[in-house]
Amino acid sequence: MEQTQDQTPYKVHLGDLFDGPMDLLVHLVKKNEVDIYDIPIALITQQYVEYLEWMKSLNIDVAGDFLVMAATLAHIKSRVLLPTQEEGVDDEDPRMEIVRPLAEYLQLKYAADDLMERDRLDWDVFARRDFDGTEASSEGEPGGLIQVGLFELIDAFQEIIKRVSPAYLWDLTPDTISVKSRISQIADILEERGSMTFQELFEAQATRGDIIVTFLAILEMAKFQLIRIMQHLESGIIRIFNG
Amino acid sequence: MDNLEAIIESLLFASDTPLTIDKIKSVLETADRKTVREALTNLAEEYESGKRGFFLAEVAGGFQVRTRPEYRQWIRRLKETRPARLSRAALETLAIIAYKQPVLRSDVEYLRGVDSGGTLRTLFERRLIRVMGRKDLPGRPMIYGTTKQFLELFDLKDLNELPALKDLKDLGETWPNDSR
Amino acid sequence: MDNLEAIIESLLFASDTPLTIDKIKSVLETADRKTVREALTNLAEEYESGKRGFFLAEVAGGFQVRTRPEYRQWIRRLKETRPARLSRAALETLAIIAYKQPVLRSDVEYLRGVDSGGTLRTLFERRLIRVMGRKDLPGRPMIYGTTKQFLELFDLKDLNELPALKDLKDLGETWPNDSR
Repeated sequence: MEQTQDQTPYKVHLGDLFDGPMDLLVHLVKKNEVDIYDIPIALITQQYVEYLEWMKSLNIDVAGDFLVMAATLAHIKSRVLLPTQEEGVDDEDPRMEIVRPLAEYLQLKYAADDLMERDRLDWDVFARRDFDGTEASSEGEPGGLIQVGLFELIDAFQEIIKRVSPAYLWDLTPDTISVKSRISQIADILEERGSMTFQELFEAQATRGDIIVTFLAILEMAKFQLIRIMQHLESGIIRIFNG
Repeated sequence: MDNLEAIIESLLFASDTPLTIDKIKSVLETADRKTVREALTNLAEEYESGKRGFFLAEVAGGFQVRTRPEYRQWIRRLKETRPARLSRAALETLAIIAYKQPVLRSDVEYLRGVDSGGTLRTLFERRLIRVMGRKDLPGRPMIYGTTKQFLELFDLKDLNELPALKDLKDLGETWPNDSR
Repeated sequence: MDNLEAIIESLLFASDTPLTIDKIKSVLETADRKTVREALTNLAEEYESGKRGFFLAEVAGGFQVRTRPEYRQWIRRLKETRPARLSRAALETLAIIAYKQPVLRSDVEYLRGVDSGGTLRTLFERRLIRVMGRKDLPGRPMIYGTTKQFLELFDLKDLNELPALKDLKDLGETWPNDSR
């Protein structure tokens, strides 16, 4: 970043100053010392818009999220100021549209504070790192090993994909993964029981999608000769066996 | 200190993750859950009354020996390298997932009002959140929840131990902390 | 146990390597070598007389808390049941099998560009993969897939939970060959 600073003018994003429009709104409510359940909507809207204008004049990039909120505020303001046409039935304070999410957002900000106040591992309290210093550790383990997490698995896979030609890229839609999952489940059952009927296979298949997935799984397994499909001559019952 | 306690102490000491009672039981073979629990209670009391440098924390469904929080400054000096801090955005996103789980990315973004892909990725990489499943909606979006590491990080026995959400009306003039 | 001893104990406990007296002295700033040495002697005696699960070893010019040798069998048992640790090669192979299953060894090797017999065996021994069948080709090559243990290791309910590549893209991961 430092090297490129000469060529490109330094640009601040409003998102760097405030996490988002909600965050800016909290800031304004706090600054004005008003009750969030009784927000002076005209004042807050005005300040909010002024804030965005001021930022723009400083060449600070204002993301779309902030503009959407400005529009929402303006809309609420107009509903508060203009007397409603149809009197009666469900005359909720239009400000609730923003108060409710704002209250929930605030509540979670407090929750985040509560978390930070706990004795955090590796910050306030420390645990033993590894097995060094135990008598048994002399046996050791082969070098170059890493602890494995799901994301490491995915990263490893992505590394591979980067190395192979685009022609070999396959589309991994969730559907193909469901089929793979179903294959694995069926393999589990067959491993345990040796065989099962076609009927059993489709039992408890809640949706049409599930049935299709199961069917595709069976086709795939048959293609790979993981299963044998047999039909009883007299009863007509189809049964699949562990290949 | 009796022999069983000493053995359990050595196990706690040798482990880099919290040990469950069942785990200890399975390693020791002979002991039952009650005996293990009693030994753990005794150890915890001993560490407490002896004012030792460490204490027995009950976290993420297991037990782990940890250094006392009041000595944090010395250990930080020893370790020098500071652990990666969670940004305010990451922390708030994590709080949303912790309290609202199982939760979709769109729910998180609705609450925060901003795109949260990058933050989720960070939390993922630090193994504080995980995929709990997929929602039966177009695009089969992932459902997020917190991990054991989350419980370990924040010294929580389980999710029930999360502090209750505050009633905003009771808070009066106090405001949440902000880095700004 | 006085406060200085407790602090030194917490330092010994949190350190990955043996601590020299000078190191401890420098962290504590105020203490002199003699005071530190006395505290260490007291700790060593306490661990000995208290028959704790650990003792204070003087190694490599420094001090380190270690588990007692007589408990080695228990610690070994604990270690044996530890979650699997995988090499980069094993991880890559496992990733290919997870996403491409059912898959042949030749496909794995085509993608990785190297012989994968060794890593397949390792994964097999760890029960992370299994043979799902044999393909009707010369030599009847084995077809591989992942196991229940694989799901457990990665904390997945089923293979549906394996993040699809598009999910990663959504989280802001750059994707090769992405023309858009």
